[in-house]
Amino acid sequence: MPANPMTLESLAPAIAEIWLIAAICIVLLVDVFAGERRRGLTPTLTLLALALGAALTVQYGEVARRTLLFEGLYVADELGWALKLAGFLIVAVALLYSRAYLENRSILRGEYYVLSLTALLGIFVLVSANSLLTLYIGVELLALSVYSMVAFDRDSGVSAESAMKYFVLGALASGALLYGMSLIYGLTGTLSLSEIAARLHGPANPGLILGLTFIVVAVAFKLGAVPFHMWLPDVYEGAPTSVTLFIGTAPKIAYFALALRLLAYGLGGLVSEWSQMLAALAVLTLIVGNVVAIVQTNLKRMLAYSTIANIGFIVLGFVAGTPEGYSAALYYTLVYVLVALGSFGVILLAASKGFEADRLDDYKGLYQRDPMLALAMMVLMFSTAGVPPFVGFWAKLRIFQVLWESNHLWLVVIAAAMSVVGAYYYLRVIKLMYFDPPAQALPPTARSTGVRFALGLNALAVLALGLLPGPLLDLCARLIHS
Amino acid sequence: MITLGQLLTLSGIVFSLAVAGIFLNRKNVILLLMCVELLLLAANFNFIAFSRYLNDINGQVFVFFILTVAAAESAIGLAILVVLFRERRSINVEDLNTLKG
Amino acid sequence: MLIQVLFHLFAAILVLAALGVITARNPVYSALALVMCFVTSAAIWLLIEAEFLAVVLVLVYVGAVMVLFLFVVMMLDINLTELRRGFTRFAWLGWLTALAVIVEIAGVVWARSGLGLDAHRGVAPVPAGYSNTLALGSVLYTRYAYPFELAAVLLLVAIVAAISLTMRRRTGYKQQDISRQVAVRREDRVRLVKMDAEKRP
Amino acid sequence: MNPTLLLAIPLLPLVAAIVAGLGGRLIGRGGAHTVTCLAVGASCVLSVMVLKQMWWDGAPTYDGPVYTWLVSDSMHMQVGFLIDRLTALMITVVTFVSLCVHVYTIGYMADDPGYTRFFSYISLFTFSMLMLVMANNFMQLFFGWEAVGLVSYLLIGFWYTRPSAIFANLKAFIVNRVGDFGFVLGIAGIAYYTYSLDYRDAFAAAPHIALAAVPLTATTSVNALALICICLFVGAMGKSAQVPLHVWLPDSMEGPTPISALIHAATMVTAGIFMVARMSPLFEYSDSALSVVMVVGALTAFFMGLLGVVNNDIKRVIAYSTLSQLGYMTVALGVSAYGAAIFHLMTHAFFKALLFLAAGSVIIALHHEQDMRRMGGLARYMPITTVTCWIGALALIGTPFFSGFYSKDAIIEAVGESHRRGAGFAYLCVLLGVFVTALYTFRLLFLTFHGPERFRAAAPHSEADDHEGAHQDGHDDHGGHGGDPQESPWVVTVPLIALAIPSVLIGAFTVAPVLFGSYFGHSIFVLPANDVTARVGEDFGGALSFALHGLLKPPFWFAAAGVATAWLFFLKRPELADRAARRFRLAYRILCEKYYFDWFNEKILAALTRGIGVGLWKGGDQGVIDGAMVNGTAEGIGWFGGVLRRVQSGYLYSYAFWMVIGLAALLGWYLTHP
Amino acid sequence: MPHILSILIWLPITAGIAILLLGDRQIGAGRWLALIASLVTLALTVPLWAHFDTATAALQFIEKLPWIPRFQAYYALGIDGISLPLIVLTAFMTVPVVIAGWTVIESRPAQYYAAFLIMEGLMIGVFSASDALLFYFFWEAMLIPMFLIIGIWGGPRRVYATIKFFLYTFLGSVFMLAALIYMYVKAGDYSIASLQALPLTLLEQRWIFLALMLAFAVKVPMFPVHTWLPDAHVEAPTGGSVILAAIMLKMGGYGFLRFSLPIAPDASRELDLLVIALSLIAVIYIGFVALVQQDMKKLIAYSSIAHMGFVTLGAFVIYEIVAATHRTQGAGMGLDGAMVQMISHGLISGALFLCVGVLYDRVHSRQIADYGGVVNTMPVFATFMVLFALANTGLPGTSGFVGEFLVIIASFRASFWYAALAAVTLILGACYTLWLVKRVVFGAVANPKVAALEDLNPRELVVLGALAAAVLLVGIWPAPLLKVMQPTIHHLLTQAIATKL
Repeated sequence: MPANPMTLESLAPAIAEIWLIAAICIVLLVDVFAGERRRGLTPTLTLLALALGAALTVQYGEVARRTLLFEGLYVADELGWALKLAGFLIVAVALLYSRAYLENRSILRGEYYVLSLTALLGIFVLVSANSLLTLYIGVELLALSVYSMVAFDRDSGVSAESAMKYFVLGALASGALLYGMSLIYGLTGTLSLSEIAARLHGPANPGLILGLTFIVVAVAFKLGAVPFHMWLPDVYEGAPTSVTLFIGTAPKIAYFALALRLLAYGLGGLVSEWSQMLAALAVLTLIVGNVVAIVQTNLKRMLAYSTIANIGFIVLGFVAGTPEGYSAALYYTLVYVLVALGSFGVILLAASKGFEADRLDDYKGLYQRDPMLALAMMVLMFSTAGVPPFVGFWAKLRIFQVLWESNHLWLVVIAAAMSVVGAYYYLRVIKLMYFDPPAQALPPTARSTGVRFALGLNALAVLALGLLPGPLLDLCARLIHS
Repeated sequence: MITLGQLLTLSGIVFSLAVAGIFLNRKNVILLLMCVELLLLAANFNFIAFSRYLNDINGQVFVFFILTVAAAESAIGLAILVVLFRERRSINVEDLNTLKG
Repeated sequence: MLIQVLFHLFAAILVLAALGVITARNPVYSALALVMCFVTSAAIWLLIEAEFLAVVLVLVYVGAVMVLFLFVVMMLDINLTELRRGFTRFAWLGWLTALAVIVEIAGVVWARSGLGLDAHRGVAPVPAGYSNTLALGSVLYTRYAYPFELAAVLLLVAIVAAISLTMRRRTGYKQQDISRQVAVRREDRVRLVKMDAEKRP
Repeated sequence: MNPTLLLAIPLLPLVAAIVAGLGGRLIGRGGAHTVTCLAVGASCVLSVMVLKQMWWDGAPTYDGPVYTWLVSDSMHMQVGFLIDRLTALMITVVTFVSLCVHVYTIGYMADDPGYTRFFSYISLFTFSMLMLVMANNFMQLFFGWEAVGLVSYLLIGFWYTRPSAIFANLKAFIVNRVGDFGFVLGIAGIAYYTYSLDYRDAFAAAPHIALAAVPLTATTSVNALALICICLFVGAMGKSAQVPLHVWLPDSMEGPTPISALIHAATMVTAGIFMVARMSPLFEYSDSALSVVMVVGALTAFFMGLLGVVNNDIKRVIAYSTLSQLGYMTVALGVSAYGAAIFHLMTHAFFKALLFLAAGSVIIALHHEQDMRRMGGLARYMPITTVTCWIGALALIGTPFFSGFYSKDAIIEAVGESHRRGAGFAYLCVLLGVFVTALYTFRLLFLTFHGPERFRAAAPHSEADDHEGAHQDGHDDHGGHGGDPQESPWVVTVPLIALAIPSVLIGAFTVAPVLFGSYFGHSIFVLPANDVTARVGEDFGGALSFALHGLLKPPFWFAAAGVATAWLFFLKRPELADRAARRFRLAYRILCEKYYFDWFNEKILAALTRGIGVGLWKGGDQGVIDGAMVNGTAEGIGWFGGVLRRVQSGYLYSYAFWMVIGLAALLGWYLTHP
Repeated sequence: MPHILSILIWLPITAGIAILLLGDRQIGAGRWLALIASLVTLALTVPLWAHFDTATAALQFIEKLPWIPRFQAYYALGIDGISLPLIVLTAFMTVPVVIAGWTVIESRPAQYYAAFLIMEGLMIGVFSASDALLFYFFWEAMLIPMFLIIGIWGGPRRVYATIKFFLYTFLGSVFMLAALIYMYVKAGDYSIASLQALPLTLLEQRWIFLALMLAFAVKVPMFPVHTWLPDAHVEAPTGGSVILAAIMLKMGGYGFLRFSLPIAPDASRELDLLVIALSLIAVIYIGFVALVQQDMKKLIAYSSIAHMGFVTLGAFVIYEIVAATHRTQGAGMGLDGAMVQMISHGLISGALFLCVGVLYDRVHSRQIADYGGVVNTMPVFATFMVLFALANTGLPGTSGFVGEFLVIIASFRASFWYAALAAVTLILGACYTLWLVKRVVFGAVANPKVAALEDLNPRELVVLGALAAAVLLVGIWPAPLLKVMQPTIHHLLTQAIATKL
């Protein structure tokens, strides 16, 4: 371990985390002292903090090349930098979308924002982790924050139920992760991912495979791959929609990073083993996600299964086991997050006090009630279905491409068939919104201009990135290869 | 002398029992939280065993952090449990099935 | 040899206690069995010379976490008869699966080249004057400063979450706010109204 | 020969048709018939000029393109004219008959609301028919072929409110399509072997094609030329109504009478005959194809004639007669007596058009009564019609000196001379056919013009082929009933007379050059070995002696017997006919049911087709493909989703259990499969 | 004419978006904008045709801009003899659609016009893309407006129909995409030319061929993946049916010619009997099915399937011709026939659907049984209807004849039986089409609704008149059409029968 003297300059790449910890303290304190009266202060402050964080990261956080910090526990590279920026952006948008919803349900409390920020910190830690230990702490930081957020609506029984399920299963997965990490640690003698990568070569022994399997299970759980996905629909449905939005977006980046750092970088020597395992999981995930989504009646739950199905594609990117594959998975993840932001944002906007707008039937005739919302939702649904000219198409294309490059014929066939099955339930949403008359008198959708503008931009981004996918594709490739 | 194999086997048994506890238990949510603790204990066992076997302190540092996290985790778990109990007046696992399908 | 005997003794107690945790009919018994698990574990850790963690385990777990558990068990005022354990008819499948996992792990551990390490070798001998606590302490605040800070945040999360989830301010609940009482100013309470003198007739 | 002139022959009627059709409202009724009559008249004059040039001036054959229709893979498909003597004869006949019909129509359709449309149609028909006969290539031939079919379709359904009419026109088109099916295949065969659609190339290649074989299955093959010729002949069978594709022609009588005369007697139905004659250079090299042609023709000639004996609808009797006569022509083609066929075609065109127009005249006089059982004794009221009809009838039965005699006798003799396989049977048929022809022709004459006057009694309609509905819509009702029938106006009688003259004379005048002379020259090709006409012509000593000779030959006696029988059964002792009908009930019934062809087509074939359609639709499309495969897949996935959904039971322990199962499975698999 | 293809693509799309922005409130302006945009697009095809060099098979009007450098994918456009007629057809058919919806579409008219204009641009994009990825991009994007058109403005079972339509086509397309990507991985870029030049083993070709075929067969549609079409047609609004039948089906045929034959020539040769068999089944089986339909649109839809069978037959019979005669002579005729059939079917089926639309607008029924004797009250309409019906039966002198004639002639070179079975369409086509005409157009006035019908208004007259003129023009003088395609077809034939092994 090179003992670098810790200087301020050398800490610059970690500016995001440092600022975030500071921001957490500030927000917490300000919220405590602002009290009940100035309720709007915390959200605004949080958004400001995120914006400032992003600005600081842009200004100071960029690194020319991969460098290790904090005794090698932390890696600063372009990927981390970009993902952190994405994290800032996503969380900011998610919080922006959530505000009215939280207010309507009387859960607009400062703690919510603090927990969001700690979750984001967890994400950052994961994104830049270069040690099993930092990975673990990142995972837990993120997970614990999210568990609490799911249970945040104390007046909701389903929230508590889903939080409990999430918690117990998450702890089980953490246990598996730790167990696997302990074996990997024991058999390689180091916690550092770079070191592990350096020490893993030659044929794998059963001990490593044992550890690897536990780790794969844990990663699969975090991502939501079948059969470790079962928490996901319940949590998506049970959590307050704003939390669903949160869970459905930013953490995906972190779990992508988890898989990348842990499997692709750290355990890169075992790629042939884990890619086989992931292939099996991916097939199951694609099938279960798509097939079960079809029979759902709750939009949040349907989107949960849709998430599972999309996770299947992300996992397929890892199955390829090549940098191209990882960059495809990254691209898919970013695209998915962009679309998920929008989709849940639509639900948030459609909801109002006492009306969750989470049943599919609540979207009947949405076009007539709110054309703009329906249009945005349609764009997002078509994108997820993988229809050009929307960006979801390129994500799927990229996955197919890496699968071909790594000669996975059958995975291509299954993925192709399943994307057709998947198209059905996205079309169903559009059908409800556009082809059906409104069911009954529903409360009007939210009219806040700023949020609607953001949502419009979100949908527009889906289109724009679909028309000109080049830059983002290049960026993803560069990030992985850096 | 205690061999590595013995320690690992022991931890394996504890791990499995903890896991079994989670899915065999159909009544009590608190028990699930306890099983989680047991699970972490098993992992700790492994880390310490390897750490001592390899004579590498890092494993024990890891355990130190696991203990910290576990404490925080049980605090949050219990908090959720309290919320759940307040809403449902029950911590019966079999009652936790309004979300399904 | 003694160590072996002790190890097997503690190991047996640990396994039995773990079984107790998952089979006890009363959550309180489970909690106590869990305490037993931690204590025996701590003993085993002592046997393999990881003293600091053994102590911490007892302090943190037995002293804090388990107390918290028991506290919650008591606080929730759970109807214990309802929580009588009933294994269903598929329980054997669960046990079988657990057994399978044990066999898989043990198989790997004891297989000839299972780990790539000598599973029959014991723990490394410690040099004279070695202090486990010192060794841990010397890296914890230096090399592991970053995770240490993060652990702090983690605990903060636990605090914030626990409070925010469980603390309930009931509506209509009246309370004194001492700081506001103290900080009150005259202008807040008394309004001086200046009125024109009565018009002269 | 001036190509512009030639172009004008078909284009004039086309222009007239367009003018009358699109601008009908603008120019009015008078305008419409003036324009079309003038155009067709001009065409007729031009045609006669062409005929004159070809015949007397000995102008060479004209074979030239008009424009290139398309070029595909270096195969040129052109629109072009081949004008030789055969064509010249045909265009003259066509335009002449057409002109007569145009004029006749002025009177016949005077009160019809579709007057201008009708003129447009018949002009269009003239154009199409001219394109057909003037074609120098198969593409254009097919174009004309289909175009005349189209106009026939439109004209049969002219009174489109009549259910029977629109049924008949559909039937006509579809039956013709069956023929076209073969025709197109024949053309495709020609294109295959010659890589050209021009007659010239096809005819030149015929001897080579005759050596080629078309594989039908892995082991069997047929002679290419035979196949092509039979395919082409299938087309001719459709258009010229040969058994079994004849069924549309009797029904086509639903159209206005001028149409029956023009299209379904004189011109369109002879297109098949013309086509085979035109293709003589091909057919000559395939004996088997010619045998087929001959046998089909013979069957048609005899058996369709028989149907005329029992039918009571005046137009239908003539229609069956047409079928029978077309059979004669076909037989002639089959024995390589192409000239005889064309000759009969020509004479038949005149006398059959005459008969139809006469029948039309009767029908008008009786206010659209077509049932012969409600006629009789009309000779007194309609002298011109009666006389002309007699002339037509005499020509039809082949009375010596009349035009029909020359052509028909030549055919019968040619058949007698032929040694082609099946010629004996054909000879028998055509000979018996003469008797039958005479029988039904005179039955018609006697029932219509002689005997008691039955038209005053409002006899109940009992026959199935009465078309009650047809009379009720008043489209063509010429005023109220009652009063004596009157002779038709001049626009009707003049064409009758105009047609009666050639019906008598044209045979005698033209038999020498057309049949036995060298009129056709190279336009018809006969292998010397097959040249039966030459053998018949060996003892030909001029038209007069030929006719005198005919008095001694069997056909004449057969015809005379037919006339006598008709006199006995239908004029002298009508009860004999009924008794015969009862005595030979089965045969009578078969004849009344027209050999059950219609029954078979409608009850079996159409029902079967619809059954197949419904079966494939409900069973194949909706059942197997949509039901089992498409919706089945969807439902299957939905069902699967329902099952998988139940796995997500909501119970925490089940979730955990699945995770452990997954873990154990992964471990188990990868530890045992390193 | 630089960028004329881009203009052709983006002009309608821009206009569509503009109409969308104008919204339903200013639909008056929106309608005129739609009409003007479609007319201008049509007008722009005139210089396209005029400047098209008929002497070369090379792509013309080429445009190439980098699009996705990472995939070596370009915004590359260029047309040859088989794209040009289809582009003109697309531009031509959109105008009637715009006019036909003028007063009929009452709900969300702005979106209606926008959908059609955007679709026009996308379809032109499909036919002019010279980059496979761009092709696919347009190909798939076009599903969206069509999905909405059927779903929003469709009949009672529109949801079932439109989802079926979407999923069917999506299923096919996804596998085509997989095949394209596979080839990209081997070739290194997406240009159609390099995919065509890519050497492939027989095994690879076979799978690629099947994947491509799935996509194109669904679009064409071929038996047995045709069942979406009747449903989609029946439920779609008139304009939707017209575009569906006139253009979208052609994309399948175009795909076979542009992709399947040149990219997988050996597999095409090997599997040609499969395609031929399916084509012939389409002709006969579907003919029978069409016969018993009770719904006018369904009948025409089935008839479309049967007619499109000639396209696939013509395209694939070339291998059998070469196999049977050991020469290529006459094979081009099959391809010519396929192309002409596509154009002609586009005109005729579009016209027939417009005819049905005319009736539907008045009576609001598509059931044959609800009509009868329409000619009595709508003589002008009846004339058009009969004309188009006859064209549908392949009457010489109409465009319907040319393609079928060429294909039958070409088929005979391969086998007598192919020609014979194909020629069955002469009979069946006449049966179902004319029976339809008999029941709808002819006869006495069947019911008061028919009695109350009004004849064509000038708007409808112009639309049907223009189509009738086109049908007759192509029927009477197809030479210019063939001439435009000649070098391309020849080149395609060379590619198709060359071996890649």
